[in-house]
Amino acid sequence: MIDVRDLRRSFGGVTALDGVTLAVAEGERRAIIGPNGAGKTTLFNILTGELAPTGGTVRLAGEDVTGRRTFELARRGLARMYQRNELFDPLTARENVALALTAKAGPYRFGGIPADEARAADELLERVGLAGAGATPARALSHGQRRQLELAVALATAPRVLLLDEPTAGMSPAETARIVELIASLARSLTLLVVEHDMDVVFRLADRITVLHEGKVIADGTPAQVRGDTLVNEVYLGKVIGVEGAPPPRTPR
Amino acid sequence: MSGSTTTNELAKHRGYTYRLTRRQFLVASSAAALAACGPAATPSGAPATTSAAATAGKPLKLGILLPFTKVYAELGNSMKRSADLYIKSKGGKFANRTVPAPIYEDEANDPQVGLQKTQKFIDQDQVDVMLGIVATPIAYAIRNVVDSAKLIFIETNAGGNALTRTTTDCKPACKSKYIFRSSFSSWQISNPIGEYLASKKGVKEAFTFVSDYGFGTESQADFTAGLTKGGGKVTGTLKAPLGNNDFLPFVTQLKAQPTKDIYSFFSGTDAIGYIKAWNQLGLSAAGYKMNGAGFLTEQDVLKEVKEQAVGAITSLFWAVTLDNPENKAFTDLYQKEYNLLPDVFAVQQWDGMRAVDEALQKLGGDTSDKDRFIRALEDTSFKSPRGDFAFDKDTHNPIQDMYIREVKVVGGQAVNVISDKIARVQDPGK
Amino acid sequence: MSRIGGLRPHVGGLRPPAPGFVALGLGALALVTFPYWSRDWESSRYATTVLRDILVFAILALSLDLLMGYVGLPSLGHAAFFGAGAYAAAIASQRLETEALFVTLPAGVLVATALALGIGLFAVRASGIFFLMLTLAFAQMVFSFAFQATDITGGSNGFAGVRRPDLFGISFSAAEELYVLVAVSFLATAFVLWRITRSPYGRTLVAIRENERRMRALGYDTSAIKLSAFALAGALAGLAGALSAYSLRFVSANDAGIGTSITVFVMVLIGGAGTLAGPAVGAAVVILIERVLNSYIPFSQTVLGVVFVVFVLAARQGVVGAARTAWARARG
Amino acid sequence: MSPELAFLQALNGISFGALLFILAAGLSLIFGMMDVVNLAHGAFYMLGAYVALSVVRTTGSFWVALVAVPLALGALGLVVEPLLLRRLRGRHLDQVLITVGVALVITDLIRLKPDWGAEVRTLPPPDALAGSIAILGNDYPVYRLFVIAFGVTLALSLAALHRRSRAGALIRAGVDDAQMLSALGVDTDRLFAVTYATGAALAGLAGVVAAPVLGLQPGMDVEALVLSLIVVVVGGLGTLGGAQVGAALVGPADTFGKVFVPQFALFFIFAIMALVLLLRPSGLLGRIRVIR
Repeated sequence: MIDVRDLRRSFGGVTALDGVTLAVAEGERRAIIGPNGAGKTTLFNILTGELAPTGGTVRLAGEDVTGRRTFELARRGLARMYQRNELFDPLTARENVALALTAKAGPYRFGGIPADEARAADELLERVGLAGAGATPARALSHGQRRQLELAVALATAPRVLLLDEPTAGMSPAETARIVELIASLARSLTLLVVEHDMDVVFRLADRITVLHEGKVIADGTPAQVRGDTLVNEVYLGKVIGVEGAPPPRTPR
Repeated sequence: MSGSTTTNELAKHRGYTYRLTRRQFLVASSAAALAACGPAATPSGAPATTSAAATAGKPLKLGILLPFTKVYAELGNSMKRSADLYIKSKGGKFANRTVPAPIYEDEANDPQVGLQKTQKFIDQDQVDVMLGIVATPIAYAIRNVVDSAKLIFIETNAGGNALTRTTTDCKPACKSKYIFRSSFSSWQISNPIGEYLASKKGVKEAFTFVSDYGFGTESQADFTAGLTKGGGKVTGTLKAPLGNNDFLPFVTQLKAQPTKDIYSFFSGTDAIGYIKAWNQLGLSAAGYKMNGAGFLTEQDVLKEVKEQAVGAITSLFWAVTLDNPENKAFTDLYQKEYNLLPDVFAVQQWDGMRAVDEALQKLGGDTSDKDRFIRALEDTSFKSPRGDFAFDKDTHNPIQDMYIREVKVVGGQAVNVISDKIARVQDPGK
Repeated sequence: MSRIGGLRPHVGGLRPPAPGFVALGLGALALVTFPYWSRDWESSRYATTVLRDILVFAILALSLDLLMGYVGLPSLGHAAFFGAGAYAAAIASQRLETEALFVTLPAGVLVATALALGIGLFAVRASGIFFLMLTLAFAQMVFSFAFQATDITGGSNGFAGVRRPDLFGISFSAAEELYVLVAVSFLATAFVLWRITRSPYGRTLVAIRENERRMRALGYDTSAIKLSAFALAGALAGLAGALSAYSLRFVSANDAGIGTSITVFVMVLIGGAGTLAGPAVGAAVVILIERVLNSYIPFSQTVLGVVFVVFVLAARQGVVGAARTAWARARG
Repeated sequence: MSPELAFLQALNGISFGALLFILAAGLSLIFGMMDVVNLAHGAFYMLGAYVALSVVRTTGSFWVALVAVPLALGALGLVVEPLLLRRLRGRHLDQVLITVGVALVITDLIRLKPDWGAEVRTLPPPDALAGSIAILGNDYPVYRLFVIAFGVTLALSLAALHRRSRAGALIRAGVDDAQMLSALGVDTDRLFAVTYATGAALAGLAGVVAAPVLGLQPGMDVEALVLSLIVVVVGGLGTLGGAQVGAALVGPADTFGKVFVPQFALFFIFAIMALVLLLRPSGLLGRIRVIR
């Protein structure tokens, strides 16, 4: 489904990605881990088209989409759940979802707002556990609820691939458990790509794990293989356990 | 510098809604309607229609539209002083009509504003006579409004030829039975000097450099016609945009072409910028001679450039040093009242007021019959500070003498000294 | 907590005419027939002219509000399209020797739209303050072209003698009939925008204002949508320009100048960006300050400046926005 | 066009470019540091020119004005920023709108002040710089050479302040994360007030230096604002270097526009801007990421 070959990206002198190659099959659930500054967010930004790569190619379901813009990728079934909540604050939860639902129908519709749209939105809200919250403005929801709404909005575009950027960041253990179960319960036809620091979540969700370090892939395999890989332990697991919950890297300016 | 702003601060505020309930729309639109009718509710002074009976004794309402803001504000103030002084000098009465303080409005150098204020004079104030307007574009803009409202209007500055001529389908403007002019037409201050330089001063070749707008282009064409008639030839032309910020590039080009006699039309800041650049690049020393229409070296410019303009030859129908009894009396009266020297704009406004006054004397103050009022104005002629003044019967443009002036330093002050006179100059327009 | 910003999705189709709609209809009728029922007032004709100009500027303010209030694109160069519409209508009626409304008005609207598309291509890719600066600079470009292209636009002399239109025999040359044309156009514009802001397209615009990055991630080509809104706003501004040309029978470069852009920006802000009634109220307030107050005090521009600062500081949602919040709070 | 004429016109272009930089410096500083387009920039420039006129009238010295006027405008900036802009911290667009109101008030008050009023005036350059000197056998105004020298020194000193000094770094950081900066014990309020005051002072300085060339008349504020905007937009937003590059390009280009296309001189300067934006959407050195 996703085929990345020799992807490069540098900001001035700093090389963020130094030849990353990655293949994710359809329906597979891939986790990407690595210390801060390993290039995870840069990779995500390139995959979603918000950043143009300086080298290498990206293929989505066989089609070369290198350098395509965000909305072109979105229309090809690539959805993203952001690390920081990116919602339409004054709009109600139902409207947030409705906007994603009707994205395919296009914006240039000048009639009234169709009635069935509300029903479809409510169904999705129910799916993510926000049954009664349809009429509440997004800004009025709790942090956990906003993450659930974030997921509902991502699912509303009926994606083929879902990129999850640290879905459990800043969540309480109870909220983390609920969101992880939600993600786990997603249809197996949906390909998942997850960036996550919390190793329990990684091992719970991932079929395979890719480990990034200083812009390069240093390991790629099943959770068991990666857990046993000496290089990974020395470079990554050794360091991370010591520094739990380090602040996420800032998007380069 | 933060990256591209994703959400926009403008709309992120509480109580910010973008849909409209029926009630709000109703409240707002009726509020807008009522707010606008505010002025209507206030009763205005004069009765709606003037009675056909003699209007003797009824106050004569004057509406004067002048610039009190933007770039020509100084001219507006000077003309207001002159208008007020004239009324005061006549003890506030023209013939048997008392003349209350005129209604002044600001043309703000914007044709839209000029139109709105003229409409106010017509609908709201219902003035008997309108005077004023400095900028030609505004005079052209209100021409149709004044003509269709049959409002007698004395143009006291704007010199665009079209205002007092017949033009093809009245573009950009054309003469009107109700419009008179007490100032000049650009032809009058540009053509005679062309003919004079060629025939009397032996100028065989001239180069023209003017301000790139309606007035400047007209003056360039009229000068060229005059020079050619006198046997001379214009070797080239150059234009600088109105309100040009840097004259060096243009004056450098002047110095790079051979023709020594330069004719220019600039006024206000452009005239100042041009004369300073002329001086900085030493054109006089290099044998170039500056000629132009009177406004190039009028008081508002001379007080800033002073002796830098020495030697400039210009043509205008007046100069502060013009020695005739009327000019002496006017200059003394003006200086006594405001301790300022009057400028040509003050003279134009003064003569405009005088024309109305003279016409009222003939009519015994009865302005009820517009056509008789117009004929009275057409027959008006008097001794003005500029010399003999009379209206051309069919174009309503003034017939007046033109003076050739040269800037000299007299008593430590740079002044336009009169060196010659061209009598009874009449605009060729029909 | 008062309802904030949510688009209340009303179920399709209009409900039976509630009393509000009847009142709205009467209000609109009163507005359109103003010159006739006020004829016997002393300065009815002057009031008609002032109200006509308020409505022309209200249309312009509504079109800017679509950009400023809904899509969140603050433009300080909106007069460029107002001027373009005015010139196009005037030149069309001159060059094609016709007064037909269905020729000159569309000409004004189309030229303004084309100009909006041209400038929009540059401008919509930027946002916030950079967008503001670009629109200001491009509008000055239109102003200087109008000021210097003497043989097309009449240059600094302006374009005099614009012929008032007629439509299938109805002549709009009389002040009353022209007023009706302006009032009807205002109501039509308000209705169109009222429909648009409640449609999915309107909701999309608001969502782009709220979070353009998210909208792109959902598959919306936000640059194209912003360009469409920019062109639509340009078209309506062109309509206002054409109506202004008919009203004053004159077009000058100042119509596309920075002064007009700032005036209409102040109108939308004082009235209430993001509301439909706001721009109309703002137009009335500013024109009354600029025109009526100006005849009585010399420092009317200072008053306008101070009022504007107060609104930016204290009542950022403008008259209508503040009234709506107070009304909602009063209703509890 | 003889080489001598070409050289003279080039000199005209460079001096006009230097003038544009002096004009735009204040706007660029405030925008680069505070993410605010100070639309009162033209009004501050105009006020500076008229204050200079009064100072020259009373003290008879241009140089006194050159020092006094920036201080006066800086003081005004120290009042305007805390009084109006501070209340809108973080709401950059509202801060821009406030400056529109400030501009409307200042320009109207200048018109109303008796001895300033609306008369057309000029600020005489100091006697030392009033004359002309011969260059390639042609007289050339000394003052225009002074403008070039002044512009270059101003550019160098601002660049030094901007890059190397602690204040420059602090201000740039402040724009991004005022809370974090104040958490480090830096008084951001004072910092932004000083920045705005410096921008206003630079506008005043431009008023003194540019007035002898551009003259004093109503409408000079809009002209100065538009010219500064073009320079900042062309040069690229967010960097002070942008204004230098912008002025260096726009100045000569505008002058040659006046030479080759005089009938469209006004329009030509915008055509340059549009061309630059076509090639580089965020200006020559712009750092604003324009949406892909």
